[in-house]
Amino acid sequence: MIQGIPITHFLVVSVIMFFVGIMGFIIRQNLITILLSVELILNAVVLNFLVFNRYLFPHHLQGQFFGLFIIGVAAAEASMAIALIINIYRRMRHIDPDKIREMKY
Amino acid sequence: MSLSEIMFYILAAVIIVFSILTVTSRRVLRAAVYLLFVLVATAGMYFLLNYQFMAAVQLTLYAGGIVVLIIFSILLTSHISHRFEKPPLWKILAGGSTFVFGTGLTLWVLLSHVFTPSSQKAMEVNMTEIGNHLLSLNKEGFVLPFEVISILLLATMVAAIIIAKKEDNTKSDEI
Amino acid sequence: MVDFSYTVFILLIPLVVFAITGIWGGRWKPIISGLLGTFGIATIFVMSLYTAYQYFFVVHHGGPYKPIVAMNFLWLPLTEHLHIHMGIMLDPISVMMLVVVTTISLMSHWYSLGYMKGERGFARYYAFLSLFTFSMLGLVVATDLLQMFIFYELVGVSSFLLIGFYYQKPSAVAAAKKAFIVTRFADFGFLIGIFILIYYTHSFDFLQITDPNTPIFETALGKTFLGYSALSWATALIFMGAAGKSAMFPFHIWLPDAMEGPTPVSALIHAATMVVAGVFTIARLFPVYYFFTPKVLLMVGYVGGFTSLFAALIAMTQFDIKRVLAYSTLSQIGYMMVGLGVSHYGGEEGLGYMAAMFHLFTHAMFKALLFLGAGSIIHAVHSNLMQKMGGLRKYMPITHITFLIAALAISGIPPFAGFFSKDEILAAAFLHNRLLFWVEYITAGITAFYIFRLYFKVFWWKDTQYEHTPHESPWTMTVPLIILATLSATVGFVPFSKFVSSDLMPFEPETHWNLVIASVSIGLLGLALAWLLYRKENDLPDRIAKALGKLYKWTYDKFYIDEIYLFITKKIMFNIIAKSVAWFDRHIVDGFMEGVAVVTEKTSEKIKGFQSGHLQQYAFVFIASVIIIALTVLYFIGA
Amino acid sequence: MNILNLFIIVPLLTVVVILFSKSIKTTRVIAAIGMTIQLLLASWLMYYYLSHFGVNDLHKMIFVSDKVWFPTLNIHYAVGVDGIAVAMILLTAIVIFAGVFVSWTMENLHREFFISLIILATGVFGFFISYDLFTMLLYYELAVIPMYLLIGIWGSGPKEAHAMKLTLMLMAGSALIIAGLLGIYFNTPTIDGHHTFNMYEIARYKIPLKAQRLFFPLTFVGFGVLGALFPFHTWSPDGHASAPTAVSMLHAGVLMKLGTYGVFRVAIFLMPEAAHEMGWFFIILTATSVIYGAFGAIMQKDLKYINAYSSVSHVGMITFGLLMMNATAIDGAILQMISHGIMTALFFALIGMIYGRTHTRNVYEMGGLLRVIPFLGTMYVLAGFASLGLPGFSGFVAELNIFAGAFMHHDLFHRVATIIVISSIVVTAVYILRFVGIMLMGPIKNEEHLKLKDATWYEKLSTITLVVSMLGIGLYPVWLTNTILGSLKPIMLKILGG
Amino acid sequence: MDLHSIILLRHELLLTIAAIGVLFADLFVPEDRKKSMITVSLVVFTIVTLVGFIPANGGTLFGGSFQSTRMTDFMKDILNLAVLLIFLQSTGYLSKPENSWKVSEFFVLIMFTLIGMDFMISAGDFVIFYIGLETASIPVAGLAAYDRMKSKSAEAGVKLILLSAMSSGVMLFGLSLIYAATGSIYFSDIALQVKTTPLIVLGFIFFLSGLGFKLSIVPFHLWTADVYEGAPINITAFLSVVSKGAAAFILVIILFSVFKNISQSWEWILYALVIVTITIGNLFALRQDNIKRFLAFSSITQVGFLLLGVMGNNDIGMTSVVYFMLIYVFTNLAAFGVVEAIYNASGVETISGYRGLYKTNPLLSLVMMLALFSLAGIPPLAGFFGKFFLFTSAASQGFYILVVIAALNATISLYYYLKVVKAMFIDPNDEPVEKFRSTWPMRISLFITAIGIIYVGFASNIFEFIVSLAKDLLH
Repeated sequence: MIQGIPITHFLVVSVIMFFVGIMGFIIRQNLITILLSVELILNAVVLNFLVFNRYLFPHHLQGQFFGLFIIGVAAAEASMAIALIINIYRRMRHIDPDKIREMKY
Repeated sequence: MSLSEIMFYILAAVIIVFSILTVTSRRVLRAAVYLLFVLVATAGMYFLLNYQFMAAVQLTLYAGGIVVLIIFSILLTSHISHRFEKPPLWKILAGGSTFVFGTGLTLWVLLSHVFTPSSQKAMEVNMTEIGNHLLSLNKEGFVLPFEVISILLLATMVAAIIIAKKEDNTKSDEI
Repeated sequence: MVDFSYTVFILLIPLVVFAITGIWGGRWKPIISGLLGTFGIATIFVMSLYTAYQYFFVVHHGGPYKPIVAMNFLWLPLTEHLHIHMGIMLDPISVMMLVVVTTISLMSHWYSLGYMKGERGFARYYAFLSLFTFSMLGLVVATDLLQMFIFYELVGVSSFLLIGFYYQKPSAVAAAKKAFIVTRFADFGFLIGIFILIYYTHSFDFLQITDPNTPIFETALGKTFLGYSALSWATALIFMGAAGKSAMFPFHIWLPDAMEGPTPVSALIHAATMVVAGVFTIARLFPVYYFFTPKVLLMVGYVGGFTSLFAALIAMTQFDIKRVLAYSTLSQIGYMMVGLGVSHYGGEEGLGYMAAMFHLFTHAMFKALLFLGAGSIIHAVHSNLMQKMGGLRKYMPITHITFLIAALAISGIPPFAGFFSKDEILAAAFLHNRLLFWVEYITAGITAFYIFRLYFKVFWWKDTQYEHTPHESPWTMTVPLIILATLSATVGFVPFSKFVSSDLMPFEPETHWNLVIASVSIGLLGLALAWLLYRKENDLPDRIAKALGKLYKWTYDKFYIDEIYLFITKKIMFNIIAKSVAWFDRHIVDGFMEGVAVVTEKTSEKIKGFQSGHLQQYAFVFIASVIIIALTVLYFIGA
Repeated sequence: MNILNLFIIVPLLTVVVILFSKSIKTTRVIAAIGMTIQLLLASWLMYYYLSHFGVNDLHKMIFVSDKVWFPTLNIHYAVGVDGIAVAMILLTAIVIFAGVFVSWTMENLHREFFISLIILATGVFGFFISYDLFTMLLYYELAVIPMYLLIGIWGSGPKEAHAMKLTLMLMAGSALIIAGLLGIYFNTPTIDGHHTFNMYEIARYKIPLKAQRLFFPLTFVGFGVLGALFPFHTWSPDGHASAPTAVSMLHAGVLMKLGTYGVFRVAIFLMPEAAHEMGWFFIILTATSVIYGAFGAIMQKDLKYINAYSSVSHVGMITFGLLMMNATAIDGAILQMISHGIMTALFFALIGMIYGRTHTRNVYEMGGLLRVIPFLGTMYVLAGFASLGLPGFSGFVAELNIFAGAFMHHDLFHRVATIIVISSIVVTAVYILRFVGIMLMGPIKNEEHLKLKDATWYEKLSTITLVVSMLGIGLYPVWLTNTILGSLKPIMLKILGG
Repeated sequence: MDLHSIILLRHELLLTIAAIGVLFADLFVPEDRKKSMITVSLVVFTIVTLVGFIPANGGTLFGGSFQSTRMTDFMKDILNLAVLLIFLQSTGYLSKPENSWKVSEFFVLIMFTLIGMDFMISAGDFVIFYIGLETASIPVAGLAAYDRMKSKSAEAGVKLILLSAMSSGVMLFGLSLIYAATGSIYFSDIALQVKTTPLIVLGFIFFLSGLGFKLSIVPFHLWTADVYEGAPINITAFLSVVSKGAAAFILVIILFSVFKNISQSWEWILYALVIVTITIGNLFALRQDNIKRFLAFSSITQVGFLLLGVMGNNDIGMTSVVYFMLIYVFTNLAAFGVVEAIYNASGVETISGYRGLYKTNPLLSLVMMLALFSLAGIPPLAGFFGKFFLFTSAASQGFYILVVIAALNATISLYYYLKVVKAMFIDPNDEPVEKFRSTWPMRISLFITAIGIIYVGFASNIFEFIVSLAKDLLH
């Protein structure tokens, strides 16, 4: 833990980052930027875990490892997503989420 | 105000500002770069928190790996100069309101919760410890997730290949 | 003690005959069915006479005539204590009715052999006649009210079947329906009456409830509703049933229409037997009425009196001979009701009771005779209408003479049967209720007038030119006429009060000579008036009718009672209630159920926008839901 | 093996054999043989019951066998019958027997038709033989669902929509039943704390009144939907009108009785306190059904609609009788179940036969048919008489019991309701005679009808079976009432004992 | 690693060996003979499935991270069985020329996914749970886009991966909050610490939404229909049966053991979710013509029913859920099998295209009817039993009104199931799907599912067996 900085300050940062990610997911006009938003979300979560671990339960490393694995999974997720986005681009020549609505109702 | 405090606030500001820029910039490549900044700043946070290993992972895997991957894909799918249209109003309203309410709700809960910082002795986070934990079969050991995630990565690879592989019998695009 | 259990065959034989002719009748020659039926009835006629002999002269010689339950078996247990039995109870009136029913039935069967010859459905006709006979006999020997009710229904349905015998004639169908439905409506009252009785007394056995000293009515008398005791309501409702069967006002409308049936049927059912079932019912329950609900008994009398006058008035104006007779029947049954209504209990006081039964007895003979005679005429002329008749005495002497005897009998001219019974009713009314006496007295005159109007118009009036010269009916028809004429002329001399009385004790009625003279004279007056007006063709009757104007028209149109009924059934029941129920069911009730389906479909269509296919909207819904759920839950856990 | 299981096994075997049938000729013969065996079994069962229990004997369940099925939930496969069930089984056997013969010339997809029909009957038999609530529910729904196919495939008119309406409304009813049964299951305060679906076990305890107040209406309405309880009856006219003849027969004749039987066995028997307390509301509904159905019938044109509304009225009388909560009225109600079952089956059979000849069901297009098809006409008239409650037919006995029992209720409200219900006999007479008059009597309206042929042997067989059953009860009802009243004794103890 | 651990891990190890074995074997098969991999994979997986049935007692490994109980083994067996059926059904599809080069990958990916699920089911901490979950979902996104030449398939893949990433983000955020409040990621430790505080409840709701996404509980379900419609039928079947089954099971475990202390809260949340899930699923299913989309919404409704069992919060509840899953495997796979067979033969995948099917393909129609009736809960088919026990479970906690609502909704669901039946049996059609013969593996799978649909309901011993497993697990 860092002297002088209460845990809540960290949390404000992570929470804002998290919801900015969510917001980005909703408003972006491009699949890749949506993916970027997802990365923000995951990043915020990782930060959360680390902060909690450090401030509240410094005697073990569970939070840290959880964060570690999240990063690993995020990498897999991102690569899968990119493969799929490129696949979409090949099919449709665009990656605009507003137009990827062949299936609905 | 100590150095670490100053560092923290700078990093926090960077994270918040660039997060917002990431999701508002209308040039996709810039957004990716802003994300990179955020990720790097987060790594800085990890340093502050004394998680050097995590910071390193963050920098290599996230900032180095994922973002680069993303940038490649951006280059594949968009023109650099391309600015996309402004999001329609409903998206802005929807996104904005979720942001406001979500942040409000979560922060309200988090800030009203009394966190009691632990007085227990902090565990040394050095590479040996991490290695031990990663290979330990007992509680607090993470060998199993480690193995499973390898399967996950393998599976992702296979899956990505069948998606992305060019087919011989089909006329492929210029990609 | 004589064993009466053989009487069960009196019921069983017609039932078996019905079943046999009903099922196989169509396969063999029609006449076999006719003969089978006739011989069956002849057998039970003999048995009935034997029973009467045994009952009156052997078992209870000289009275008192205690009821005998000849046979009884459990038919349906209603509750632990209340069981419906099917049985045979013999007492003076039921034995009398056995004789009457079998006699008239035999005559009708016999007569029909000629009258119905060559008709399509001859076997069916005889099957139905047997069914009716069975039902009627079952009714008269009933041991309890519910048995009576059951046979009420059965005679109702036999009547329906027989009225509708010519089922391809729309008017016959309509008449049959009308008869059944009107009596059904009355039976509805009857049934409720019975239920009220059961509810308070837990008994519907005749032996129990007709005991004058019975204590079982106490609770029923204690409870009142609208100022009358529960028992009064029960007996009044039972009278409603009786009025329906006996076609008392306002249930009389079915009877004239019922003349659509074959004439022997009219003679049997709608003149002699079934229509007096109501009278019989009141007589059966007489002690209940007299001792516990005298007001209702008085009402019976007034209804009877009104009906008799009312029907007699209408009878004066009708031209269909069977209709005239039908209204005459109404009128005569009214007499019987008056007799019961004014009667007291015991000996001379109970003269009305005895007279009513006596009139029932004699009326059966002469009215059956009138109908069969009318049938004979119709058979010859092929029409029901007086306008198409006239001068028939030359062509049909036997019919003419027998008809005249019957007419004299109904007019109350001595020494014919009607005189004795009617005179006793008048006497009873005179003793106990002057108003009813005057009503009946006037009616007696009108009766003589309309019956002789009929007689003269048919047999005298003018010499009509017939397309086919009418000729006398075959012997199968005339013999019953002669037998009945003999009976009509003679049965008046039966010392009826020796056998039938309100308290089961024989008595000797006084003769009121002044009343005798008065009643004979009013009868003769009516006869004379008819003679004056209708002996020869003239236009006086028409002029009188014109002079009476509206009054005549109203009477001719039967005071528009039919129209009122039509209004109630067609307009209110069908058009207003049934149509609106049908509409309500289709549009409101079913509409609601359909509406649920439609609303579901519509909602489904309306909310399809949620599934827009839009990735980011999905995300928004996801997050928004999470936030909403979180807010709600946090609110509830009181954070 | 328990003899009652034969009632399930025989139809199932029949179904299996029919699967291998090639032509309509073999199919119908197999079906007829199976259902004849079924009828014989049912008759034997009735005979056995009558010969073992006199009027004053203590009536017990017979052929009881109880196998644990799902031990954890204490669900059993429990079969056993009392007199009431025996009577209902006999009814079912009679109607399905007649139904097979009515469908003698069902050419289209004959195997499927007979299989569905027999499965339907199996469900009904199963429902009547079991006394474990779960098993009952299982059979109940089993009986309901083949209706959809039977109406949808072999029906007439707007059959799909009507089949759908019928199925959905009935299944919605069974949704309520499920909740009700579970409520009963969990709220029975058994001594050992083991919940049970065993009806007789549950009957030994008093379900708390608070629970009864919720679950009585649920089960009552749930079963009531199948019993065409106003205002949930609208499936009945449409469904019956569209269904093929045998299905209408079975449905109106037997299936609707499942509803009323359920009302009796589950709602009233297990929760008598609530039935006493809330009965008034349902009495209003049922009395409305009675009158409303009768008036609804008057203005109909389609023969099947007429009979369907008439069924609403008559079946309303059953539930009405049940709600009166005394032995006489309930006895009457059960008699009415049987009586109406046979009578309405006869009606529908005849309507089907007449329709098969005239190709119309509109009464106003027919007339004077009695002359050309005297046998069918006469049978129709007899059915009509039975319907309007003429003595000698079963309907009278039943209605008399219901009315008498209902009128003996000490509460004035009940008696007034009874009077209203009794008035329906007049309305019934009106519409029955009206339509008999229009259709069978009067002059012949359509020259084509002069060429019609009267009944064939199989038509005669099925109608005569039904008429004879009606008369058998109507002329001498004591054998049946003794059976029912005897079996009612223990039930009444529960209902009245509170 | 001793023998005991190997036995405990047998499902996962076998699957790993099988998957990697197939992957390697594929290297040695020439391009033009890839089809033979179908047989190889089928044989291998059949062995895996059969071996899985070898009974063994439970135990924990890795300091509590991996919990194997007889119940989890059984659940894994169910999943194996389901996957085996899907494999059998997919042979026709995979034999198509355009798929021949990626046959092995199909099997391998599904097996990898299955490994993920097995770990998820056996998870003793949230890390394993999370990684298992992701292993079970990321490759599926690739599989959803398996028909990569079809734009629908591509769309399905991208929608699935992005939304699932976001939902797991939300779930992780929730987990982080729970971690903050309890100081552990181990189930057993958390269970002791959980109480009704805003932090935990908020974390729980975030967590639940993530799991709800996998289970497609309304309102987290929106991806379901689109992905089901776009993905190849086998993958749709896999998603709707296997993924969902695993998720439902772990939901039960987590709710019953980890969050037992705040059951007051989650019961009411589930109460609302059940109602909206069933209702919305129904309302959308009503209007569908595409059979896959139709089955998607139907499966949403089925999940709603499944949650009723979860609300029981006792061993009956758990039993009813597992039992229902077992039945659901047979029922839904029967339906998907028929859809697949028809699609492969004629390309028809709309309900209106099924008109008159009974005339040409009676057996398939009958299997479909059995499946639909079982889904609708019509006795004597297994679905009736499954649904009834779910209702029983909810009623055992006194949620009678909920049972009424659910049962009434079951009626609505019957409406649209009957619509399909109507199309097949009643509606006339001039050009019905032509008569065809399906492949032998498909027939075998349909036969097995049909037997399952008919038999499992009556088989009280199966139910009782699950009860004993649930008792083992929960007490």
